Amino acid sequence: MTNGSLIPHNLFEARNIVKRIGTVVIADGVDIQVPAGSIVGMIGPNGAGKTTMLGIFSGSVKAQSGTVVFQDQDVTSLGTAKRARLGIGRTFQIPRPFDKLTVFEHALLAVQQARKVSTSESHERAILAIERCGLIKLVNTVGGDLRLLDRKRLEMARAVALDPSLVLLDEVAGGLNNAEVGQLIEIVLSLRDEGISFLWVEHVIRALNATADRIVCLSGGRLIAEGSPAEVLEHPAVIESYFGSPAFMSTAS
Amino acid sequence: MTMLRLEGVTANYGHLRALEEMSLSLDEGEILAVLGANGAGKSTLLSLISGELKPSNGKVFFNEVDITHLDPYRRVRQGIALVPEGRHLFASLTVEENLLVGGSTRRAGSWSLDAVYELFPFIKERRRSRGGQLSGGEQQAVAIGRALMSNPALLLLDEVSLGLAPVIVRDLYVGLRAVANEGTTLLVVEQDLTEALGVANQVLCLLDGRVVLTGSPQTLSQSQMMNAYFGDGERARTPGDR
Amino acid sequence: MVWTNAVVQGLLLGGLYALFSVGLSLMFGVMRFVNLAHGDFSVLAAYAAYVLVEHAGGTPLWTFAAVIPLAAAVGFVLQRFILDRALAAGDLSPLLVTFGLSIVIQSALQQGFGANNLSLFLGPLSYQSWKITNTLYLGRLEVIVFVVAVALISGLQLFLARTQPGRLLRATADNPRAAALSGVNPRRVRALATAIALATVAIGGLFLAMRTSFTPTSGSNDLIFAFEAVIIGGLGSLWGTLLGGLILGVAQTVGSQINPADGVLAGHLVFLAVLAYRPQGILSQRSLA
Amino acid sequence: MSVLEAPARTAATVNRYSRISLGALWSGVAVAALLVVAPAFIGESSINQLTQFFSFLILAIGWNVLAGYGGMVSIGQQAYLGVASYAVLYLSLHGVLSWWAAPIAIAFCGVLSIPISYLAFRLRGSFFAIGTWVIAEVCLLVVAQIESLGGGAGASLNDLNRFSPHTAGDVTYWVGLAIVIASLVSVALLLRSRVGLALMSIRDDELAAEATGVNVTRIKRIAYVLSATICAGAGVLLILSNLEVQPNSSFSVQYSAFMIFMVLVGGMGTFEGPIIGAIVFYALQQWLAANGAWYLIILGAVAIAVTLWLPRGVWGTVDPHNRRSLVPLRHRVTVASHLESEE
Repeated sequence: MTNGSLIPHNLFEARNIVKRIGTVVIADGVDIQVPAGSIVGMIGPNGAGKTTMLGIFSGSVKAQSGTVVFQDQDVTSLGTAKRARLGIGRTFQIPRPFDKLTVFEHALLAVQQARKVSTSESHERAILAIERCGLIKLVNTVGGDLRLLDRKRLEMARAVALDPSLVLLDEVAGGLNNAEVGQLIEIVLSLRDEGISFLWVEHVIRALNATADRIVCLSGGRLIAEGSPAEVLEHPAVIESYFGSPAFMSTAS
Repeated sequence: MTMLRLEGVTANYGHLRALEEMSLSLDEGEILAVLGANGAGKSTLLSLISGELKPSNGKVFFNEVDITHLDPYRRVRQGIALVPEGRHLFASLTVEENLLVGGSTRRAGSWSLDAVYELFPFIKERRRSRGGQLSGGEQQAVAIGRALMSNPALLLLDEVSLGLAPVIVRDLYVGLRAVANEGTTLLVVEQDLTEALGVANQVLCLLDGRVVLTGSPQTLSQSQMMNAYFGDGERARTPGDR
Repeated sequence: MVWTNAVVQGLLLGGLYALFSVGLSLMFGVMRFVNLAHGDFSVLAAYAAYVLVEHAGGTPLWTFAAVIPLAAAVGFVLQRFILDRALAAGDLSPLLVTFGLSIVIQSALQQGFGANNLSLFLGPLSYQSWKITNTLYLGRLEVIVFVVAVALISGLQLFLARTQPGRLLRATADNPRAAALSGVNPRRVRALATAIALATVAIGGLFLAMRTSFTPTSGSNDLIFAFEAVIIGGLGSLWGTLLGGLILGVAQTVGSQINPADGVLAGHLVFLAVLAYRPQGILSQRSLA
Repeated sequence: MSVLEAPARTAATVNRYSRISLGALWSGVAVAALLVVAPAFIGESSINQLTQFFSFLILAIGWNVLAGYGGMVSIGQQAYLGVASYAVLYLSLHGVLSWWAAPIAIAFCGVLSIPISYLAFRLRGSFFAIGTWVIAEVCLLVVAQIESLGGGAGASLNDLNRFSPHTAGDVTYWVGLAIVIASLVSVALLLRSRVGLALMSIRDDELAAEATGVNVTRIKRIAYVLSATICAGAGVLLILSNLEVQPNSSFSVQYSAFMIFMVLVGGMGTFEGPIIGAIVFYALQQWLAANGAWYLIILGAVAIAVTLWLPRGVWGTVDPHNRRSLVPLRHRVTVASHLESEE
């Protein structure tokens, strides 16, 4: 994805989001844009509220103020299910499969919620989503029987089967080994090439390094850095938010 | 003398393997800082020591007694106290009541209401306020005080600095140094390396559920720790080479 | 004037209902489920008192001394051996187990005592009254029951607010994980909550048996009234529960004044109205006490 | 072009019928056919017993839809049972033959359950359970005040007296059989449909279902209405076979006890569970009925024991992952093997 000379069209925009939980400030006027066809990574130290932000974007968490715009439509007041049907898929940090439904049924459920199509077309779409996420061999396995990597793939397949324009990924690479993260990166890139945009919260930096067009860093309720992966990861404010004051950087080396 | 010892401990969260074949030993009076990215297994390690999570394999010893299957509240009575991430105060109880609940184990020792108020004077004025009405820094101080009220021999701290202003973090660590000076053994999980390394005399880095680096803060270099944090050399790679 | 009388009688009745409710809301606060056999334990206590008086004689008043500790002990054992297990078995399990328990208790009482109406008769105290005006009489027993019930609720409130076991209960209700990490034995706290719940509902059961009567199945109504008082008053506050009990009591007596058959129905309707317009209850607070 | 419109690399066919479910389906049809002609072969008392059994079976099916699939434990479904009984009585008093009144009464309960659901859905978990009970109590107290329907004393259903007891028993039996079949078929069709898949996803994980686009409240309401409608079927059958109603027994919370027992024992959230549970319950009842309250004591104790030690019930233990379903609810995908190897 290149930010050519044209102003990129924003598929998704969150404007001036304010969110406090008790005395903890999660967001204090945060703006985030996801241009169509791009992968935006979100990082931030533990407890910065990244998962809560994804909740605000997907509709499961209410912000105190701010606007969420998707495909030029104000979706701020819509709930999770409605936003999912409009085309915002999401995955959960800790996978939440339906224990007694097969992989195919997971995808089929999503296809059926997203739009009304004939039975045979819905079956085809479900198979496609499963195939894209590399789960076709396990198509008849129930969610409760899957291993971690396959659960993560299932999260992706369920989101992809909604035929979304945007997928919110919550730490899908967490807990996977290097080779598995590599497989996941391939899946995400190929889905991006087919037109799905991503907003990806991740701690496994190398996954974002290999995929993201842009990274934002959330800390203390604000975006303290924004730019290409290299820019953001070298940004002093980012390093400080992860490792404490820069004093450490100089003294310890 | 070894106070805490983990022998080949493996732990899973659901289907997620959080810690693999981990061994660790901690001597009395030591201050250990555990570093690592989210998901590296730091909180899992604390849950294993506090007893909230039971290992699928391996053993946990405290003062050479096998406590692998002991419930958390019994471990508190043995002298292991955890200050959990996110503070977890009793929201409807006052500051003083929170502390009194912490003192319910009646373990012998020098900590009392007055001693805690002396350690963190700023919470004394708020002793009649309910836990839910405190600022983040005050909550963290109360959470530490509540754990101290059980007179722990080993104090576990999970992300003390999380979401707090640097000046407050400094105050809290001043208090923690005083606690350490009393002879309490500390295990600190922290991402604010400055404070953690300032207080620690041992460092342990976790990556993907394994120990990748140990040593003392003086002997370890910044790049060693950065690599241990993000994974070997990955961070140096520039983007765009997909 | 009949209306004043109805309201006053309703308030007297409501104090008793509140006594039924406190245990229900205490157990809910600590364990997040509603004990569906709650009312049946009040009836069980009444039968226990009845048997004691039959065998040992004397006024039923002395049976409080025997029944209250017995009920607390039953609560302790019940929690340890059945409810703790149910809590570990899944979200719906405590509900299903206590419903099963309710059936067992009701049927066992039916088997043992038949379906007859019984009552704990206190002699003259049962019918003597104080005359306030020409149309307003206050039954002595009713007043005593009310005063004792309100005193007990206040005492329980004090216990929760001021004593260490009370604090541990509230701490566990607030945040069970943090309580365990502070060295609080969760099993003991749960057993204490259930012991208190059964002791208070047993007192309520004895009072109700002295004021009116009881049958093996009257526990169902006791449970529903207790539940309604909790919801009307708002969860988590003993004072709210007392207010809820008073409102329910007044609704029932005023309803009966309109049509003798409509008392209970009026209470239900007030409950449903609260549910429709203010589902969080009238005084709602997030914590216990 | 969206991802899901790209050509598939994998050839796959979806089959909904397994050998087990096809076998079960045909056996079911055969059993139904046998039951239809049964009155020609077996005696009146057996027929009446089967009718009795049907009413319990219907209750179990109805409660399972709500609690097993929707995750909502109600102890107030007797509201629909009682209202349906009384609706039949009311219609028969107004000149509608009771058998014809049955479908009207059932439909009426289905419609009634919609506004009630808006009230009941304000409560969750334990509170929902007791809240529905209070609603049932309100129905009881209101019905008991309607003098034209017999008030608190109840009334008899007289319009079937003009038929011989034998004929009346047989027709009622067929009505009951029709309700059983209709209930099973409607539940099976529901579960096979989009709504059913959504319902099963809610049963497994409500939050994830919502994130997958499922309108959770709407789907739960559908389950609630279907459950009410089915329970109404049992109410209709009870008045047709007993030929009398009385508020305290028609609206008795004991029916909730029966429903819970049957579904728990058979296996909550399975299609087969309620059928097994109803058979066990009926057998227990026949065996212990002579012992008065003992049978209820045992019932309660078994319910407690099953909850604690056999939480999946009989069928859930036999088939924990719902793989051997006797009804064709599942989707089996067959992937062409030469293409699969590319993956």
